[in-house]
Amino acid sequence: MFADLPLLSLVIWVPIVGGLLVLLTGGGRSGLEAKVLALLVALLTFALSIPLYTGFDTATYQMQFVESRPWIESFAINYHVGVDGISMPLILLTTFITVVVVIAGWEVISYKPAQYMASFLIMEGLMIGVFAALDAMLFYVFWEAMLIPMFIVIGIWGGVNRVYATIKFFLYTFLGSVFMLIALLWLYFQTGSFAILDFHAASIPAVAQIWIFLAFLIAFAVKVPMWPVHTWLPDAHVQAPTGGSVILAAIMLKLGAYGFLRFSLPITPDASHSLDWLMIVLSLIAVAYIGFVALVQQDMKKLIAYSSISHMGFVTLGFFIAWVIAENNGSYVGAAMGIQGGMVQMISHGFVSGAMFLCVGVMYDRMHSREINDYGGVVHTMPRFAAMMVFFAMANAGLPGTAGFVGEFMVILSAFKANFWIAFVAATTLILGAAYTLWMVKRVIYGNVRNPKVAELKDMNGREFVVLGTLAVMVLWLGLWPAPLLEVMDATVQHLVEHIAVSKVPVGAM
Amino acid sequence: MSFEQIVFYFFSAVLVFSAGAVISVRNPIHAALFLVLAFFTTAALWLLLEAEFLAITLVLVYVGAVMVLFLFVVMMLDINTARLREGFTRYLPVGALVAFATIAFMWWMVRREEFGLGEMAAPERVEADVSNTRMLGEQLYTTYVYPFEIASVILLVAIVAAIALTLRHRPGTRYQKIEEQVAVRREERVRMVKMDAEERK
Amino acid sequence: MLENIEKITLLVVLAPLFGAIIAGLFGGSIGRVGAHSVTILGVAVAFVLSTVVFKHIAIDGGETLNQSVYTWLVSEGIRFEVGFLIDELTAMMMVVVTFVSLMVHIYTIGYMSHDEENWPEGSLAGINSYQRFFSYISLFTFSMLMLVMANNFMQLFFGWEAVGLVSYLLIGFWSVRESAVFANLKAFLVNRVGDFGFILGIGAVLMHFNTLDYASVFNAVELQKDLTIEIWPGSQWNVMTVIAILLFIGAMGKSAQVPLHVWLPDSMEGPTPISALIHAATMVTAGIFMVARMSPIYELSEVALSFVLVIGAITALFMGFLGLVQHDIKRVVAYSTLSQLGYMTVALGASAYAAGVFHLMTHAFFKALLFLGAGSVIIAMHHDQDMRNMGGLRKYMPITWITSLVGSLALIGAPGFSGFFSKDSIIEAVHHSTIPGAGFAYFAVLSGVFITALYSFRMYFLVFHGKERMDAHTREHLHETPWVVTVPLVLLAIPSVFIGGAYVGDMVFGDFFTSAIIVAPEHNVLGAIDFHSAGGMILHGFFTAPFWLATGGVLVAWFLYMKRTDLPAKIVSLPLVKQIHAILVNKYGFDDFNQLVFGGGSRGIGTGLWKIGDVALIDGLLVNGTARLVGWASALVRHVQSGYLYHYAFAMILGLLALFGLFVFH
Amino acid sequence: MIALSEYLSVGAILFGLSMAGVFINRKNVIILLMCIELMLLAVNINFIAFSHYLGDVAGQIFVFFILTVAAAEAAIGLAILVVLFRNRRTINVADLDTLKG
Amino acid sequence: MTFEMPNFLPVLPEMFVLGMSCLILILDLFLSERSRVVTYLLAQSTLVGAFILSLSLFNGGLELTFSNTFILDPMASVLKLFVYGAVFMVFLYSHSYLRARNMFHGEFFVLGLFGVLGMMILISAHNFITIYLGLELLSLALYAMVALQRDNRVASEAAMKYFILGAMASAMLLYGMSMLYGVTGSLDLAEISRAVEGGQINNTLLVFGMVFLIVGIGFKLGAVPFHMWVPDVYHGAPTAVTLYLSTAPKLAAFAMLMRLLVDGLGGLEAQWHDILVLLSVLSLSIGNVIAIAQSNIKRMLAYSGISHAGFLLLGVLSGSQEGYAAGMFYAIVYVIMGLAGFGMVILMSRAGFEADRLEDYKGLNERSSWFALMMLFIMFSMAGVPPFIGFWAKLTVIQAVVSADLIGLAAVAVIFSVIGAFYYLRIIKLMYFDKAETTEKFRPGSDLGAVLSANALAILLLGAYPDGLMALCRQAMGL
Repeated sequence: MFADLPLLSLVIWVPIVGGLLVLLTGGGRSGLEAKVLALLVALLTFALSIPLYTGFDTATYQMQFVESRPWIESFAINYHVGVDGISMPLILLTTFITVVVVIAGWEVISYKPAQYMASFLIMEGLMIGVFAALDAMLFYVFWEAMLIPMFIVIGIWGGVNRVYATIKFFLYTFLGSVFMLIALLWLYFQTGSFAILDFHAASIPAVAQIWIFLAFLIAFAVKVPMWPVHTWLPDAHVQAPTGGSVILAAIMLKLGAYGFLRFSLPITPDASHSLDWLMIVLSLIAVAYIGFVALVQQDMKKLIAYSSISHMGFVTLGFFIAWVIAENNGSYVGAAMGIQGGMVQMISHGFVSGAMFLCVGVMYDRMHSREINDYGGVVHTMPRFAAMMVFFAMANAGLPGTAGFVGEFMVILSAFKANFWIAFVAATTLILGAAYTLWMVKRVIYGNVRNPKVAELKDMNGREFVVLGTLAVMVLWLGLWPAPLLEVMDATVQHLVEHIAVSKVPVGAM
Repeated sequence: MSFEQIVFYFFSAVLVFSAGAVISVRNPIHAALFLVLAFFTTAALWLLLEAEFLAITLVLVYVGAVMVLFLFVVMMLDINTARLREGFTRYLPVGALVAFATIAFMWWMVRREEFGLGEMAAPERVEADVSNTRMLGEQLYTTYVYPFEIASVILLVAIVAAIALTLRHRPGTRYQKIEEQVAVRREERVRMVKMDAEERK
Repeated sequence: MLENIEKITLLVVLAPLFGAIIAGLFGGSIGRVGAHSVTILGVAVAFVLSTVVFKHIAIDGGETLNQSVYTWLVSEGIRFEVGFLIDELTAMMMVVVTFVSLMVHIYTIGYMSHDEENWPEGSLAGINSYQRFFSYISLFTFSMLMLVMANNFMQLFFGWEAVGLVSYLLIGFWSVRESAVFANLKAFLVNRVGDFGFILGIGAVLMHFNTLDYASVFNAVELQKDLTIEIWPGSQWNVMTVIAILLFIGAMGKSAQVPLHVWLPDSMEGPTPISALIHAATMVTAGIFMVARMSPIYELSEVALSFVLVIGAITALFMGFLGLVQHDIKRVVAYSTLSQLGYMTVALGASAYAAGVFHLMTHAFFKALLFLGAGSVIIAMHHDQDMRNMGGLRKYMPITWITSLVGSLALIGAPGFSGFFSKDSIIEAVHHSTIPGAGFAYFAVLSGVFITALYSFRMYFLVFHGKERMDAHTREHLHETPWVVTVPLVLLAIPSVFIGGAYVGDMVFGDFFTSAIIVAPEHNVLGAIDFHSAGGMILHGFFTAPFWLATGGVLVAWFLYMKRTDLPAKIVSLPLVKQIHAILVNKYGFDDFNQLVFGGGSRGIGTGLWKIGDVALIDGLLVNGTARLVGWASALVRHVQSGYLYHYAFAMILGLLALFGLFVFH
Repeated sequence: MIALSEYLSVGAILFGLSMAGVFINRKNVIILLMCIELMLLAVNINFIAFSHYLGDVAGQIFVFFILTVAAAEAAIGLAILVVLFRNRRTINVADLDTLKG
Repeated sequence: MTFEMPNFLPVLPEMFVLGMSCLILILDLFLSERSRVVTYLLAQSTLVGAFILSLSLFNGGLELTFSNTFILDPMASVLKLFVYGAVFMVFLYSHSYLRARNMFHGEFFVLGLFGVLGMMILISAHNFITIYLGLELLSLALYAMVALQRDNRVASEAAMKYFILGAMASAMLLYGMSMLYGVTGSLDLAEISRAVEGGQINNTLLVFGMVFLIVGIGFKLGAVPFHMWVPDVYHGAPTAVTLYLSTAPKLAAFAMLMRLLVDGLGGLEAQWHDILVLLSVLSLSIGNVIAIAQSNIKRMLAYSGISHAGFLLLGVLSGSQEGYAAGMFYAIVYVIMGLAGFGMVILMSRAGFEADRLEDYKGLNERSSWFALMMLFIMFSMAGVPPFIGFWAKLTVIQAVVSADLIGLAAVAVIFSVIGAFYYLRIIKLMYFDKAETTEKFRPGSDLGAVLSANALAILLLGAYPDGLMALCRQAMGL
């Protein structure tokens, strides 16, 4: 039934067009029309994305649901989309989280709700576009265009210091990606095509690979974000409205990591190999350094933002561990586990961090404060909410049985295979992650009610319960039975490992 | 030194001197007059170069029209002799240095071998019956007819622009509008007023 | 033979989980009775079925069951599964866990019946706290069963963390108390330090065996035993040693071995039933169980065994001392738990796994009994836990008194009581052990006997005998606790007395654990002990040092706390003793040290990295610095655009000159 | 005989001087207009000299057009000057600094 | 001497524009103030007519006429078409602005049309003389237009500055032409090109002359360090004139650059390449950096225009047909964006209110979310963010630079475009994130609003399908 539809295109364009329609409604007096329409569009998109999963052939690493037609013939740029085991789960994550975000913003957003909803829908389409694009230029267009709605979202509906945060966000990421553009153009001249798969196949001299890798690195590292280009994230998160933080943490950060998988690793395997020490060191710094920094944050969102950086450190660690494994063991066995672990970590972090931000949002909507010190004893007034919050905190701390555990577990196992000390530093997250998350929980949820405003809090309403409950189910499901997710990506990751194991430096060349 | 050279160096010297004067005298009227001198000397140089038509044109058009216009504007605007501004002397050395460097460089460039007599010998004098004007005219109306037309448009634009910029309709000015006077009707000028007779006091 | 053993084992696990979910999610609608009925039913089912399984496996000699329930995930062909391995060790643990849990469930009905008083006015969290508590302890039962029944490291870790989670939730159950929420955070974090080692250990296992399945790993250990791993350049470590020590670090966290013991005393902030269940009988023994389960690995590394032995010995001895200076009744029991866990660990280190596990079992009963007895006292004392306010409770609460006495006797190892058998076998085993550290360990466990007796009976005398020191109001209301409290006491007292004698022959000296626990011939210390039956042991017991040491301890306690109650204060004020006492009161300074170095240190590092690294350097210097630089340049260069025509012209000429200079001159 | 370079030198000096006049002069704008005329004059000298020595009449043609344009330019320049003066009652170069930054 | 009848056909559009301009000039005399709209309509129909004529002449071939002083090649045709289009838009945008300021006279349109004629001549020039005359025709019209609002103090100051500097620049251009004439012996571009490539001529002298040419070109394009007039003139001129002067003449300037450096001095590419690198880097840096400090939007857009000139030069300096096509594409795109940008300023202004301070845009989203959105398109497009057309312009240019193996230069360019993004973002910040000083809704005239919307939407739609325009530019460069 779905076979004939251009599913991917629909998933990309339905939200964008829907977003424009929402914008055109103007939202009416209360914005209800805009919200209802936005919800319908988001649900439709989610529904459309489900056949991507059900119709997915897990046995092959080849791109599926491929659509290709010429777009800009002058430069051989095509509208070329498709998914494999790496991108498909991320697309589902995006469509799912967007529904959550739309619901989460339902009655919270009273200023220009139509623009708010439209921004998110358009952003959804663009992000899916990034995941689905198989043409480098198409990828880049989606990649950059995505900044616009996010810029707007943070800037309009953000906190007090939103302007600084959003401009910092924009310029940081913009600066990062322009270098990627140069690298893509260079590759275009080497291969005569903008097709990413052609880039994968191209053989590139070692020195050029290094430069390309670095260009990609700047783009993706900013987005992930990796230390030391991470400082936009806490600011952006803190200032963004809840929905913005959720999208930012749940999906936008994944784009950077996805970029490593789609570009850096397969296009420049030799450079990735020779610079893997750098990536590993940066990842470990993210895990440990940022873990410590998260510990002392007084602002809940900032804390979760730092924890996101720390968790994303696992993703990059998992991706770049392969060669150390190969050097120490003589084979790439174990590398796929690292990459898969990183992938799982991406998905799970999408749910968990999104849920954490939503939790903070629930409190913020009532108290208009994110300061940990303003809270304390929330459990006494919002017990149901507290249960949710503790659950997600545990997931954030990587408790087995929740989604947060799976990825970290796999990456640590894989890292051990590479080197004891890498695993050692990575595993400190068990302590640090628990420390900063639970210390916050202790100060916010537990204890006595000190602030009279806390005493007047009302527990979650039905909408909030649905949002968090859905996420809780996902977190639990992914923690208890991640096998389906792994199955989807297995063939692709295996192929990726085989691919990066082979040098792309032309024979006889430097 | 041949006569030609004497003439050349004399007029060149006067030209350079008057150019220097143009940029340095305080009174704009003096400057304009030095400019006139510069035009005259230039015309003389052009005559040496056998460009008779242009030399005459320069005198007629520039000295006769353009410079008069300049003087006219100077007079009309009643501009005081400018005071030397503060900073003029302060920055003068820098300015002079740059000016000197520029001139020196350009001079050095044009005094190269390529422009010497060895590379570019002076052409033979043309016969007296060859008309420079005719030669120019022939070219102007055949090969360069297109630029010629453009030049005319440029002049048109200059006229339009000058008028548009400076022509002012003074609101207080009164004109006699004959057609209105002719077309006037009685009702417009005469108003019949009905009044009760006033009692004589 | 049992037909449906697979389904039964699954049911054992799921029954408590079901109870927990019902009580947890629908606690509000089903009410208190509903909640405790459903959870008790669940645990009771689990207990009954566990005994069935136990009978099948341990008594009827059924096949060891190794079953997979479902595949958690597959990566690179490595299957991570959830599954059960049921052998004698597991079966025993299942019975112990479900039995103690059942007792605690019943006991809780009484203990928590007035829980609403513990919550502040208007706290919504207090409304269904009773139901929630039941949900938690059932959930704990589930988690603990998952832990002990695991057939692979992944699930072991799952259970390991899950019990930690429930422990966290229960320690902080009275979330209004700052000390409770501090204690639960501390417990979780210290446990995480252990887990840190544990997960690395799992990593090491996976690296060298490419599987996490117990059976496959244990089958392969022989082949891998000589492998080495380079931890830092130039130092080769035996893989088995690395794995064993890393895993043991996990055990140190969970089983509260020095220096990761600090959380356990604080965990007494939780309600007493969970102190009994989690922090005495079951969860804290998970580490012991784990090491016993991993005996094939530990046997291959003498280094690791020595390490285990020494850590255990230190814990056994030094934690006992701390019990001497505590005034909080639960804390005394807690330190005794620490000390007993040390004994078990010593047994593991001495390769007397069976003795360790045996002590685990007996300890589960009598320590649960002691805790519940203490809880009973606390109920009677209206939640006053200070022993200085007690005394003479014997006549008010006879059942509690008797059962507590039984528990204390079992604890100090009075011959004939179950604790005697287990503890004596450990002491004997250590005596026979020859690995490095065994001498110290022997000294430690022997001294420990005296200490144990001393603090146990100090507590006993202070609580049940002597002057009644409580205030008048409390005294008026003193009475025996209701049946739901006393019945579990009685039911626990029975095994506390008898279980040791009944099983010591089989479990310690017999071949009960042969399929579950592997002991290398050269480490077979239990085999070296020359008596093999309960009766023989009792007879022998009267002539050994431990007996006399214990008796001495009891007598000293009697003398100090019954006869000359003024003496303790005087002794403490003696010059040297005073300092020692101060050290003991400060718990050797572990807490202060951790607070200062780890707590303060990591906050300091965090603040430093944040303020200097992120805020000052990256943001201040690089990010905003660049922005400022651009802004500054902008403001500066802007002045070139001065508005003066001659400057503009000058700029053009300069540009021209520059082009001359750069391009015409070459 | 006078070498081409002599004429070119005169042109160069004249051009340089008048260029310098534009930025050295801080008096009134009308002198700037005169400097422009001088610059064009210098260019014209160049063209005519080249035309003469190359024996090519095109240079003179160009000069013809330059003269025309220069006249037009002068007209417009003066017109702007008049407008300026009417608006500000000054044509002092140093006073023209409303627009800057 | 025989006079060969030149082929008038390629010059038809020029003749038409000239004729119509003269007609309008005369007709305007007889029109009353109220029927002045006829002038406007005639001017617009002139552009439409010229458009149709040029389009019908656009056949991809190359034609020289009037003794090779005039050339009609695809580049000329395409550029002319866009010049008409741009000026058409300028007139559309300006008429209500002019009306509100009592400037709605024939002169504006006539001078505008003469300017168009100048641009056409410049674009089609194939001889130093025609280049110079075209340039002057354009410049004279522009000088006059800047001063056209006679009672405007700043406008007259701007006009004076523009005039002096412009005249100086054309004098320098002429000096360069004279030197090149002297060493090559011809004024015809093709012959100069032949002479240069013949290699007989001393390189130093050629470069000496060329430097002067580049000063002239740089001035017209507004490239640093010959840019000083740009901010003052853009700022001081009435917005309608700024709109005119910042858009279409850039196309002519691009053509001039191409004619002189590529058609004429193609043999000196190695030399002018280096000079253009310097100019473009300077333009990118100075333009973007100073723009940050501006508080006047016209001035800010002026500096942004300087940086855009730097980008345009990047395309040309890569020295390939692709690069020229990229430069041309960039110029056209810049014109489209500039029209929209200054158009927005016009749209926001009303009688007695110029809307040229940045603060005037505060809270525009609250006052009119539609036009805020349009301005957002424009700003992001100028910043080079996809999916807007400005991105593709930057992309093609950088692509050309990368293809010439000038990766470092590409890196510099993108870094400055990131710095530049800041001030565009600031406008968006003002519109969206700041509170409006007045709550009064912003409702511009529907016709003007429609024009601007169409212009801004074109920026978006061309961004979605840039291929047509790109292909056109490539076709114009013979690709």
